[in-house]
Formats: sequence, structure tokens, C-alpha cells
Amino acid sequence: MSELETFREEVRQWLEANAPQALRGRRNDPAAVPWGGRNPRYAYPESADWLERMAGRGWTAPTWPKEYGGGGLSREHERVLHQELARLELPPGLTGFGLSMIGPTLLQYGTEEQKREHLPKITGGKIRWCQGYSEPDSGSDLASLQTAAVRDGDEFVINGQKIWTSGADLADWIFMLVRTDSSGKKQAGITFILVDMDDPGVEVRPIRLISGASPFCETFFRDVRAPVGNVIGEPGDGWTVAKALLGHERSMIGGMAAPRVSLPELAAEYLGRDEQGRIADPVLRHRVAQSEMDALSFQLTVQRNADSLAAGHQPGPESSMFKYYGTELNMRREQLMLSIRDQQALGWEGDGYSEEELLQTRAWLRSRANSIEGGTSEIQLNIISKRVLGLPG
Amino acid sequence: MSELETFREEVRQWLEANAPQALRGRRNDPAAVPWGGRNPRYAYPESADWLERMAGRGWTAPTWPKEYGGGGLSREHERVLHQELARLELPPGLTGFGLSMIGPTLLQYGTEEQKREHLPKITGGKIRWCQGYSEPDSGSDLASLQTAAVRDGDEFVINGQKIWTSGADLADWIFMLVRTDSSGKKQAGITFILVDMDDPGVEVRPIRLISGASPFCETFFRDVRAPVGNVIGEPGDGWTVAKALLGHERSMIGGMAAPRVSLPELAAEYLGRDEQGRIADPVLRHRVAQSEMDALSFQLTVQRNADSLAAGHQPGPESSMFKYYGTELNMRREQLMLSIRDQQALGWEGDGYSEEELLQTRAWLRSRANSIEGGTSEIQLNIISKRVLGLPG
Amino acid sequence: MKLVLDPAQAMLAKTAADFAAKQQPVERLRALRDARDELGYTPSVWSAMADLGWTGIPFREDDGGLGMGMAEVVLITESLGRGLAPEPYLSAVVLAGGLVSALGSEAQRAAWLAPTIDGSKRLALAQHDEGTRFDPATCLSSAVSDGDGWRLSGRKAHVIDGFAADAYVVVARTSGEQHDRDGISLFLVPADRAGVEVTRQWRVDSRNAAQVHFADVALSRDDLLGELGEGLQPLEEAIDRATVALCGEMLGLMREAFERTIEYLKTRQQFGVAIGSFQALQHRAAEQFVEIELCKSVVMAAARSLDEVGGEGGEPERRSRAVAQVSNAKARCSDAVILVTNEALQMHGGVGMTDEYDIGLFMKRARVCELTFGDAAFHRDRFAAARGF
Amino acid sequence: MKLVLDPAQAMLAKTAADFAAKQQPVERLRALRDARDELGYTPSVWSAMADLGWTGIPFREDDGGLGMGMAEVVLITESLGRGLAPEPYLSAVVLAGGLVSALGSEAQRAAWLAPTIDGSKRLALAQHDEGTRFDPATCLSSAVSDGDGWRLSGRKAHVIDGFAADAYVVVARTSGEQHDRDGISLFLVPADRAGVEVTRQWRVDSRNAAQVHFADVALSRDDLLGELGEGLQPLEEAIDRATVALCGEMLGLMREAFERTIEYLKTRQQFGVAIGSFQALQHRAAEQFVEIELCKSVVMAAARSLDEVGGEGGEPERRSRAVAQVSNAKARCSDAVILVTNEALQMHGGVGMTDEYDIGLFMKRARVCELTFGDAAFHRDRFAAARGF
Repeated sequence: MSELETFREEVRQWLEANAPQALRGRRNDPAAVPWGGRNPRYAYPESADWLERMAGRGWTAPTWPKEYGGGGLSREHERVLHQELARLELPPGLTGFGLSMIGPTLLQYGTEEQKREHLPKITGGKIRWCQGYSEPDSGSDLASLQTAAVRDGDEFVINGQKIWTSGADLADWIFMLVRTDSSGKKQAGITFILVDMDDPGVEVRPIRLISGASPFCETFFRDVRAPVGNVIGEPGDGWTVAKALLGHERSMIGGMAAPRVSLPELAAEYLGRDEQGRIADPVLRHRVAQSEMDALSFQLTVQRNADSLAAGHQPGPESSMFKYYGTELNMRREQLMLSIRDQQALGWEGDGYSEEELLQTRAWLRSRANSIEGGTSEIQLNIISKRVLGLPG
Repeated sequence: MSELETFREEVRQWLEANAPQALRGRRNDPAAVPWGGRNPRYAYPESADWLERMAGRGWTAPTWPKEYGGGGLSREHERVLHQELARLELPPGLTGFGLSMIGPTLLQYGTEEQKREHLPKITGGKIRWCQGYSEPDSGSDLASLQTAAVRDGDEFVINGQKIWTSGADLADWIFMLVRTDSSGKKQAGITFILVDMDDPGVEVRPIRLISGASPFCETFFRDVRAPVGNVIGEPGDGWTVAKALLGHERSMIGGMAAPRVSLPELAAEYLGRDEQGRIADPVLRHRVAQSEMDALSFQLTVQRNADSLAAGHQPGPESSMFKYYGTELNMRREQLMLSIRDQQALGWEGDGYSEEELLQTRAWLRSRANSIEGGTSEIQLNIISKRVLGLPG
Repeated sequence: MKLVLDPAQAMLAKTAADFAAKQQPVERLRALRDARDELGYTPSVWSAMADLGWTGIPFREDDGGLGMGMAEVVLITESLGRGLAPEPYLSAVVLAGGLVSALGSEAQRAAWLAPTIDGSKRLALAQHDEGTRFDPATCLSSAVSDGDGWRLSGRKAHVIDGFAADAYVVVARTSGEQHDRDGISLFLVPADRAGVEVTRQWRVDSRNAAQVHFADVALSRDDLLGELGEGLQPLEEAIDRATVALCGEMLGLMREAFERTIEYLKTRQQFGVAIGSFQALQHRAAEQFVEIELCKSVVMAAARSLDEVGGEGGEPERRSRAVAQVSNAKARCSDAVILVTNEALQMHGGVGMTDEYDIGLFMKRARVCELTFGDAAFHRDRFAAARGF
Repeated sequence: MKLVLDPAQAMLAKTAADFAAKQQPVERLRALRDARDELGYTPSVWSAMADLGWTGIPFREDDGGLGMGMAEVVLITESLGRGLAPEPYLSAVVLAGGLVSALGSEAQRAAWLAPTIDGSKRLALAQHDEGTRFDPATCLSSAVSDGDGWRLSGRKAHVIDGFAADAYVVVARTSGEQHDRDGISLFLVPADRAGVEVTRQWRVDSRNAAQVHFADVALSRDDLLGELGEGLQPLEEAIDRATVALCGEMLGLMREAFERTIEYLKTRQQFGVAIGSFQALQHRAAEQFVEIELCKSVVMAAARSLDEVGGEGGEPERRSRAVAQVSNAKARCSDAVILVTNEALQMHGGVGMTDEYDIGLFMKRARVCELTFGDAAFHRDRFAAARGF
């Protein structure tokens, strides 16, 4: 038996022994995935135990080094772990911006001390993170940010406002960009810093979106203090760190295209089938096929990229492409579902609509943000045209 | 009987008496429309007589003043004339850039002497005109043109090269833009001038296009002389005249969307009909409907514009819109015809294809120039965004 | 058919625009929504519209109306659309009122048209059966003969402005199969008739909509509207008029959303310049401008085509031409209103996604308009059928 | 299935690219066109390709081939597509050669495969009946039983590289109705057989194509290729392989056209700057880049899916998955190649419209590829059917 197969066997046995029955089959239930933090919320009480057991094996961050609470696994071993989790339809032990964004950034740019301080708290689900990048006047023009951090002895004193801080109302710490110097080019003078949101100068106000939900916040900073040791990279060199991190974010948002429901089944349910068992409306059938083919092509491209990296090829500018196409695809797909459900897709609440139909309305409205958050589609196209194609200006 | 109906009766009787039998029913046959000129070519010998009779009534240019060879008709009377020509499916007496482009420009900007000199030769089909605007290095950036005209006594001496001079190989005179001053802003220093192509310094080389046809030429000028009196407007003020004329050109090209064949009938012929008599392929039927609806909407917008002008409202920036949408529409329509004819749309010559199918291939290739000639689609969108919407930059 | 406003129409359009703007409809809509107002519109504004004569526009003069046509109606709905005004003009006046005007007995017209015109009572059309897609010929509700009258049973949904209406024009089958064109009848049923149950539907646009259930409701001959079993054609004609009125609303909506976006492009600064100076956005804005210009033409043409056909159905060929114009307008406006509101949101960036900002309200209403009376695909197919392919 | 080239494949791709570029195929195509060359390709280049072993790639080693698969074939066709190389690789090797390899008797394989591989003889597939749209199950040609053999009659058109071929694999019905899946047979018919008449077709891409008419051609049992009446499935499988090979060609074509356009955008000056600095063009270029990246993935996946199914049809479920991948690739490449070549022409402006400039040749070939083996709409429908909807 190959080493990988031995590992698979080991994982399988461990999962059988340790995975809570209540969570099996809940892989696609977002509520079953804990975000951790100082005041964790669990839709299923078993999630607390599941997080603890997974973190104990280092499998909340399978490929991170063991000394920081990771699993120390290779990409191949990680894939086996995911396959076995999928086999039992188990949710991961933990999710969040600690694992997907600040963790990888710390691994790349953090000092040894910073890694030892923060990474184990991430993998253990002890601290929940949020991101402080955008400001009201600096949307796509991120580098024009104005939130100021002034050095005072061993500390920076931070004043200003961030917006679109996703989950800030539930987070414990924030990684953010601040301006420590406004004398030079706007990209210079930006510093990447970690801030404990327990500071009384931090105020968080959720923003209500058109979907009715409030996943984002405005976050205000009034004389908030953070030690100089919380700076990642050098002071004034935050733009480099930020760009690397944006890559992680884009991949994450672009990857959201994973379908909630099967479009062909949805279409057959709402439109019926003809004598040959095909979706009855040939024009909508065509649109469904187009959407399914786009999704397949996108998924194959993600796979090709992963296979290419695994074969040792240099990474390219994939994150912009994936962010752009994945989100546009998802938005088109949501709109197609409106066409399929017709007027049943227009419900907001109350009688006359199934639960799934009401979720649809909100999901469609939520999807409109996909092409804006994490760098607009326009910004991604700018990046492709300039950095990849080398077009001037 | 209203005055307009009296006129209709008069037109009808005159047409019955004067319109050659050979030309009746040939309204949509491009070969049946003469372009006139010093060395006219007639596919149908009757066209010479038809031109002479129509010109005699001033009906080659129905709304131009009578003193310049026009008909002196109102727009309403002109419409009646067109309706009566259409009733017998008669082609117009004459076509060409004299009537559509330089004529209206002379009426607007020409001196009395220039009008008396040139307009009657246009309406009589004696002189065929072409346009000299673009140069190899000034495509969309028309104002960067370099063909130089240097004053020498009562004449300008012209040196340079024009490109995309439509029909220059068959034309007698050219109206062109030359640079008389290169000291200031590039739009200043441009002069609009009329040149007799009999000058030995004029050399014309047809350009072969991807469609195999050569409707355009390169035209070279070596010490070509034109009297100062041939300048339209003031020397150095040619850009104003040119822009007005571009409006005429755009309307003309955008108006080309008039269908050669009926799309629904073509689709039914190639795809068959279902039991209800509908085009058998529902997805293509949908595309045909979309195209027909786009054409209808465009035609209604042209009509709305005409009705608005007739009601005394100010003209807007319609020409850019019509140029843009009309040509895009035509190009999409040509492509749709390829989808309908499938592999039968791929013929170049010889066996295996009907005459209509071979024409289709060429028409599709020809249509690709629509969004380039007369100001690219991109230029039209620039004009709309800046002049109509007032967007900056 | 001339595609230009005559002076009287131009004046009506201006009055309507001024009045609509003065009523601050977007703010009202937001307040009504936040208060979960079940009526969903402002009765005093509705009265004021009646006082201006708008509610009488399409009705015959001998019924107390102004005897105008769809050319005038779309001027009103365009103004309403600009401000997302939630008043029940489309449902009460054009749709249900139009059917009573076209088909009503003297008694029915006397009882309902005057109160519709003065705004004191409100009609609604109960057409769409639960579980069906939009198609006037599809009818699941039934009225079964019973002595001298009928017993009506059916479950209607998506009834526009159906909550707290005073009476319903109800579409029910009195003979034939589910999709037959014959056998559909219309009844005028007061809302307080025993067996009528109305439930408010809360939709994404926060406007008044309802489920209306009829449980074995007793109908008399006096409740029948028009001829027994011949309701489909007048129903389709009324829906065509309402569809064009809705196109007017969509046109107003997209124009307003577009103008707000252009204004935003001129003022919002990024990278040291107004974002409206970015050519990629400029070209997309110009394309929307062209689409809106086309929409102006098709709405005007559709309204005037219906006016030319006239009220009594007209000859079949003219009617087909009008149907093609109506479906052309609905398909084009549906596509354009989605394009323009999607682009409005995208170009506004993050703020456009917030509930606090108005642009999201435009997008929500745009979707409801798009899917009401058949979406663009439905109307492309209907256009093709009307043109014989 | 891994979506990455292994080192041997990467080397093959490089060799192919270098060789193809060295042959200056665009210039050759232009010269062949201007000379009205009836063959439409250069025999010496074809021989050189055979010498490189390309013609043997998909054939079994015991037939003298290299025993590789579609993963390697698409590397060759991509190189050919980059330069519009007009050599008959698709038709002779993948399509007709593939059928003889899959179905041929020992005698047939011995007679035809070695000459195909060494380039001395050329096979072509006569499949498409005049007056039909592409669909392998549609067959008007017939072979009527006659003694121990058959009499073949039919009029084939759009026969790829059909002029001056040495033999044809002919699709003809031996039983059943026009659209039946059963009853289609394949025959291997030498071009010099009495009753075979070949006419050169001149198409927009200037490549070799022909009408091939069979007038009561006598066939013997030895001419039958595969099982009587069971030709449709192997035919569809061969067309699937050829479709993927054609996708490889389209990928090469669009990459080359796109790279030339990007280069033009960087050099062409207007308004005092390179036109590539205009954001509207930049965004359109970026969108094309994404489309091309997607095409790279789908072509690779389709080729590898076919290789995984293997030559003998494979189990139905796997076969369906492969069909979905093939149709996905063809639909996507068809749309993308039109997008990219249309945009190439537009961005080149006037010069792109001239015959003298190469870009028009790319657009012309793109259209032929788009409509060969079914267009995007055909393959979207086929994808849906393969996925069970």
C-alpha cells in the first residue's frame, strides 16, 4: 500500500471514530461550519467538539507547519483528507479570514514571534479575524486610504474609518492598512498592522445591505493603540503585504461559484420535462446548458492551475482571472435562477413562497456584491490588461 | 383633395408616363441605381434616360432648392415622391456621395458661387464625388492628418496620401481635408477643399478587401493644384465643416441596416417549419426574433427622430447613435445569417453554393467594415459619452 | 402613427413629472416599507392623482373619463416609474378598470367606474393561478354552473395591488380544458363576498401584492363581466394595455437610475479623477444611453399602435401588428431595465449595495417589472408568433 | 485526469510549434490561394510532417503508429492552427485514418494505414450529405444490397480535404429511415472506383474541400468498414476525436490572432498614444484573455477524457461524460474563436479589412472551424442531452 493510501486509511479510521454523527451529511450547510473566536457561536453544539478534535490533529490548517498548529501535510495529503471529509459529507472543522487570509500572509511575511503568537490561535479557532482595507473615499483606489497611525513610543495611535469590514461585529482582531506617512507616493507610507478590537476606541456599526443582511460593517478608530511589534513587514511597506493578501481574497471570492442547487434539476422542477425527459422550454434549457458549461470550464481552469502549480510551474496572475470570472459566473447563474423561478423568485418574506424561494431572492441580491467586493471586476480587468498583457498606461 | 394628394396624383401620372418599364421592380437591385459622373456606367441602359428625366424634374435631390437643380420639395412632398417610387418599385434616379455628403455640406457652408458651380452637376449626375479624409496614420484620430496644402498664389499645392477613399477609382472630384497650418492645435490648421481628380498628380490604387471586392482606394497627391476658391468655409476652419459632413456619413452608414432578405423566411427555408408553421429550431427562432426586434426598434427610433425634427425640435447627437447601433445591428444580422445557412454560408465561388449563398459570404465579410468606416464604433461611443452624457476626460 | 408628443401631451408629461417629483415617492416607498404598511401606498397621494384627472385618462367621456389613450397613459406611468411611486395606477385604472370599461354592463360601469375615477374605490385583477407561469390562456380557477349562477373556486397569486382592494375582476374557467382559448370567463366580485380570502404578499419591491383565494364563492349572473366563455380576448387586450403602461414605468425607472448613475460617475473620485473619465465605464454608459433611446421609441410606438387598433379588438391584422409592437416593447424594456439597474449598482460600487442608498430599490422594482406579464423570452416568442414565424 | 503537460508532451508541443513556424504557413496559404492551387496544401510539408512522426501519433504501434492519444494530437493541431497550416492532418489522420484504425480489417489496415502514416496516400471522410445540416445520424446516401455487395449512391458535400484524396470512408445507409441510429454503414472506397466523381469546393478559408458524388458505385464485401449497419457509434466517436483536434486548431488560431492584436495595440499610435492604453480596449482584451484561458482548459480536458474512455467505446457513463467534455470544448472554442477574431479585426481597424493583411485570413478560417462538426448551439444542446437534461 502506498504511503498516501496508508494515510487515507488512517484518516478514514480517525474520522469514523471522531466525527460527530450530527455533522455528517452537513457539508453544504454553512451554519455547520464554525468561525471560532472569543465568543464562538455554534448552530450545532457538536461543532465545538469537532473543531477541538480537528484542531488537535492540526487539520483545521492541514498544510501549515505543525509548530504553528497546522497539520504539516503535503498538498497531496491534504487532498486525501478533503476527499475523506467529503466521503462522510463532513464540514471542515473551522473557517474564517484567519485561515484564508491573515494566516497565509503571516506565514509569508510574519516574524517568527508573530507566527508563534497568532497562528496557533487561528488554527485553534480561538481568535476570529476581520479585514480593514477599504475606506469610504478609497474604494477601488485602495492606496488612497487615509486612516492615520502616528507613532507614540512603542505604539501606533490609530484614527480613522474603515468600511466593508466583513464580520467586524463578530471579530476579535483586525488586520488593517494604515497611513504612517503621507509625504510620498500614495502606495508608499502604508503600513500593515494587527489590532486587537477590544480597544475601547474601536466602534463597529453593521451596514444593512439590499439583501436585508448585514455581513459588512463600518468600523471607526478613535485613538486606538497597537504595539509597534504588531506591524507585518516594515512600516511603510504595507502595500506589498496587502497585495499578496488580496490574491488570497480574490481566490476565495472567485471560488464561491460552487453551486448551491443543481440548475438542470431546478429548471426541470419549475418548467417540466418534455416527452424525451428534457427541460421543456428549449430556450431556457439552452441558457442552463450555457451556465453549466461555463461552470465546468471555470472548474477545469481552476484544476489546470492547481495541477500546473503541483507540477512545479510558476504561479501566474490567476487570482484576478478567477475573481473576475468566478464572480461574473455566479451572478449570471443567480439571474438565470430568477428566470427559471419566474414570479416565485420575487418573494421577500411571508406566505406564497417556499423557504428555498425566499433564500433565492436574498442570494441573488447578495450576489450583486460579488463583482464589487475584493476588488471590482473593473479592477481585475485592469490588472489583467496591464500586468498580464502588458498593455500601457 | 388636399394639396399633398394633388401632388401625389401628379407624381403618379408623371411616373407612369416616364419611368422605364425595364427599371420597374428593380428598387432593391443595387446595379439599377446609377452613380453618374463623367464616364457613367449603366447596368441597364434605361438608367441613363431615367436619370435625365428625374434630374429634369429636380427629383434626384427632391428637397434641394430649385435654383441648384433640386426639386424644391418639402419633407412631406418628398415622402410622397418616395412612396410613389416605391409603389412601382422604382430605383432612385441617382445615388452617390455628391447627393448624400458634399451636396448637403455645400448647401450649409458653400458660397453662392460654389453652390451654383457644383450643385447642378451633382443633381444632374454629371460629376461623381469621393471623400478624402483618412490617412494611413490617422484612422480614428482623424485630426492628426498630414496631407499638406501650401498656398502658391491663387492656388493650393497638395502633397500627401489619403486612404479608404471610397470609389476614388471611379470618381471625378474629391472633397478632402488638408493641413494648411501645423503650428497650433491639431484641429486648427485643417482646410476643407474640393479637388478635380483629372490633375495628373492624382494617383489612385484600389485596395483589395477580405471580401475580395475593392470599394476603397489609396489616393496619392503629388503637387496637385486646386484654386483657393475651392476651399469650403475659411482656410484653417475645415474641421467644423468636416464634422458636419461626418454626421451625413454616419447617418448613411447606420441606415444601411435595411434588410436585403427576410430573416424569418430565410430561417424557415433553411431550418424548416414545425407543425404550427413556426421556424423549427426554437433557439434560432429566438435569435431571429431578437434580430427582427432590434431592427424594428432601430427603425422606430429613426422615425421618432425624423418626426421630432419635423415637429421643429432641435436635432440631437443622433448621428453617432444611429451609426453605432445601425452598423452593430447589421453585423449581428449578417452573422445570424451564417448560423442559419450553416456550412452553406462558407462558399467563396464555384460549385456547391447558390448565387445568394455566395453573395452572403461576401456581404458578411463586407459588413465587418461597418463598425470601422465613417468613425469606428469606439469613436461613436466616445462621442456619446462626452458630448451627450457630458462625461469628463 | 407619429412618434412625437403633441403639445397637449408634452404638457401632461411635464405636469406628471412635476407632481411625481413633489411627492418624493422614493422616500415614501422606503417609509411605507420600513413601517410594513400593508396598503403599500399613500391614500392621500392617490386622491391627489385622481384630483389631477389621471385616473380618468383612459376612460370614455360618458363614463366620466377623459377619453384619452395609451399615448397619454404611458406619460403618467413613466413619471411614476421615475420615482418608484407605489400608487395603484396600473392595476386599478389600466388593468381592472380597463376591463370594466370595455366589458361592463351599465350597472357594473355605474357602480365601479365613477369610484375608480374619483379614487374612492379600487379594483384589482385576479388572474394568475398559483403554481402556473404567466400565460393568460392558462386558467386553473373554475366557476361551475349552479342554478342561475356559478360557484367560483380558485387560488390566485401575484395579484397586483390585490391587498385591500374593493373588488376583483376574476379570471375563471366556465368550460374547456386548462389551456383552451375558449371557455374563460371574467367575473366582477366584491372583496367582501363570502368565501373570498385575501393574504398580503411581501415581495422584493415592497409594493402591494396579494394572494386571493376563492372558496366556493357564489356568483350571480350580475357578477359576470362580458360574455360567458369569451373572456380571453378582452383579457389579453387589457393585459396588453397594462403591459405597455408597465413599459412606461420601466422607461421612467431606467431613465432615473441612469441619470443618477451618470451624476455619480461625474462626482465620485478615485485615483484622483472622476470615475466617469474611465473609458471602459464611458463606453458602457454610452451603450446604455442607446438602449434607453430605443426604449423611448418602442414604448411610444406600442402605445400608439394600441390606440390605433382601438378598444373593440380591431381587425386581426392590425391587432397582430399591435401585439408585435407590445411584445417588442416589453422584451426590450425588460432587458434594458435589468441592464441599466445592474450597471447602476456596479458603477455605484459598495454604496449601491447598501440598503440606505436608493439605487437598490430601483433594481428590486426592475426585477418585478421584468417578470410581470411575461419576461423578455416570453415576449420574443410572442413577437415571432405575431409575425407568423 | 491531470490537466498539465508531462515533459514528453511539453517537448512535442515545442517541436511542433518550432516546425510549424518555420514553414511560414500563413504565407504558404496565401500563395496557394492566389495560385488557386487545387490541392490547397504543400505536399513537401506534408511529407515533412510525416517524417516527424506526427501522422503516426494516434495509431497503434502494431499498425506502425506511435500509440499516443488525443492529448498529443491537440498539441499538433494547436501548432497548425497558429499558422493556419493547410495540411490535411485532421481529415487524413484523425478522422478517416482513425476510422480505418478502429474498424478496419487486417487487409484494410495493411493497405491504408502504412501509407497514411508515411504520407504517401491520403484518406478522407465523406459524411455530410448535400442539403442536410450537420448530424451524424442524418444519412441520405444509400448502399443497396446487390448480390454479394452493394450499389452506393449519394451526394456528399463539405468533404474536408476531399479533393485528390486516394480513398474515401463513405457513410451510407444500408437499412432504416433517414434519421435512424441503426442501419448506417461505413465503406472504404478508392477514389478511382467507377462512378466516383469529385469536384473541388472553393470555400472562404481557401482550404481543400470537395463535393464527392457516388453514382451507383459497385461495392464488395471487402469494401465494408466495420459491422454492417453499426457504423454510427464508431463514426460519432471518430467525429468526437476530430472535433477535439479541431478545437486544438481553434485554440492555436485564437491565441495567434490575439497575440498579434495585443502587439498591434502596443504599437499603433492614435491621439498621440498607443491605442492599447485606451481602457475600453484593455477591458475587452482582458475578457478575451480569460476566454482563451478557459479554452486551454476545456481542450485539454476534452482530449484527456477521450483518452480515458479508450478506443472501444468505453462504458456508457464514461462515454457520456466524455461527450459532455467534447461538446463543452467545441461550443466554447467556437464562440471564443469568433469573439477573438472579430475583435482582432475591429481593433486592427481599417488595415484588418484589407486582403493584404493576415488577420482576415484568421477570421475566415475561424468561421469554417465554427461551423464544422456542429456549431456552438448544436453542442450546447448535445451537452445538455449528455448530462440528462
